[in-house]
Amino acid sequence: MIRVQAENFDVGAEINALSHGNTAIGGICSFVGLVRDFQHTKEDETRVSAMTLEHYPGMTEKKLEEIEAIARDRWPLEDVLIIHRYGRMEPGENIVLVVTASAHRKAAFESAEFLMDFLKTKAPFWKLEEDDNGAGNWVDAREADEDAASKWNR
Amino acid sequence: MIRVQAENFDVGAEINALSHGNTAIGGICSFVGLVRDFQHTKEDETRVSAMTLEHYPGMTEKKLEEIEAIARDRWPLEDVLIIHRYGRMEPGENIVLVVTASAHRKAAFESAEFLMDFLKTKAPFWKLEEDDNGAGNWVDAREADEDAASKWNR
Amino acid sequence: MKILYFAWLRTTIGCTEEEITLPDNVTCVKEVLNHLRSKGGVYEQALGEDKVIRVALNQDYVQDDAPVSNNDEFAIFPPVTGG
Amino acid sequence: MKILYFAWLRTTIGCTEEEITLPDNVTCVKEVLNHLRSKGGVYEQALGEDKVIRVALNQDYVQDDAPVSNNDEFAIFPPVTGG
Repeated sequence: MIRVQAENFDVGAEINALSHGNTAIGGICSFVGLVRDFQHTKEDETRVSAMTLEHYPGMTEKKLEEIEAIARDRWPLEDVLIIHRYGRMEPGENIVLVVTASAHRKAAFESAEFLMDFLKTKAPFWKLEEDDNGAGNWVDAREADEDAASKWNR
Repeated sequence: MIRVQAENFDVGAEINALSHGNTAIGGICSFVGLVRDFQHTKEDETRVSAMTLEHYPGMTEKKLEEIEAIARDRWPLEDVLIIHRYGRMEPGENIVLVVTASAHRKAAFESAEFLMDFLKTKAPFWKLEEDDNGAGNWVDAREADEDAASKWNR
Repeated sequence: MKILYFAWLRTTIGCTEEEITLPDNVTCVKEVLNHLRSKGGVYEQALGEDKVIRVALNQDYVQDDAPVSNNDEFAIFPPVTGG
Repeated sequence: MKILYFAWLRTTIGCTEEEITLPDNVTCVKEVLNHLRSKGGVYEQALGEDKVIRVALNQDYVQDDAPVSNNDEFAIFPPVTGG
């Protein structure tokens, strides 16, 4: 299941709801991404005070559904949940959640990592960071994310 | 932090508590292992009706603390939680939980998988399965678990 | 054709969405980009050869040589940074 | 020396924990196992050469040649199956 929403979500409640009552599940892996209050470099101590995630309504849902289908095709999964927020968020807030449930530990771990790697490189979201000087900066894509995603093609 | 306990735990509440208020955390990975109601083979449709986890009090805590220390040494982690139950559990019940929090997604995923692989091969727990015929069987160690753990030495 | 802009392409061009009619000689993605660039000003600035952009046609990623028509939804945006 | 048994070793030998005094010629892990095996019966059955067992000395995994003393806690168990 996928959800694209502006509202926050309760990580614990989502995980608890997903596992409930299915005794074929042997393991549930989850990953939640949060807004970090990080300083850019040692020299530039500016911290992120908030960020806004822009997205492409319609294409976002389509891509998340495709990514879920690929994961289900590739691993024996009992259940999959992807939630991705858009809009303005402050440090400590949830951005994204993936949860995968499988009979097997390795399938749960691998598919959750796959989902995150693909979200990072395929889902049409763009981060605009506001620093504590009030400036807004569009975040550049990271080559490391492309590398992480490309390993699943091997 | 590690906990060895007979009581069940609330996965969602544990994850929510761990993340609370630390804005250096960019990602939290969790894995929960549950008792499966699985049939042993296609020919033998006997299902597991419950299992009892025996452990070695004292050594268990020592090994979990060692495993946590290795993970913290190897990855930049903001927080680590390991909970492992012992005693009798029925299908659908939680057995084990690991949660790792880091600034970085890859560190959170890798360290959680490492913790599970090491728990499987180093933590002194032994599973006694009861099948629906009332028979009790000590579960054999799986070679696949040893293989999974050994990859972290590469 | 409906053109959508996202992230810094949207803020540079100053427009979220616009409707254009394709000239007859514009038949693929690369030609749409050249056509927009030929409008000069902020278009030239946003779509310059030095810029790294992605195109989605009807909400799927496409390459430069994908064929286009006036009924398509054509989105231009930077590499994604969600997750 | 305190000897602890877990899982099927416990159920086969029928004992959770016992105290033994090491003979002078028993100075390493392998010799403790041989000493116990020499008691015959369920000990021989549980500790036979065909059995896969692990030993922890004072709650750390050890190899066959690790030195032992009467003050040690010596645990015998099958490969672990938790997690």
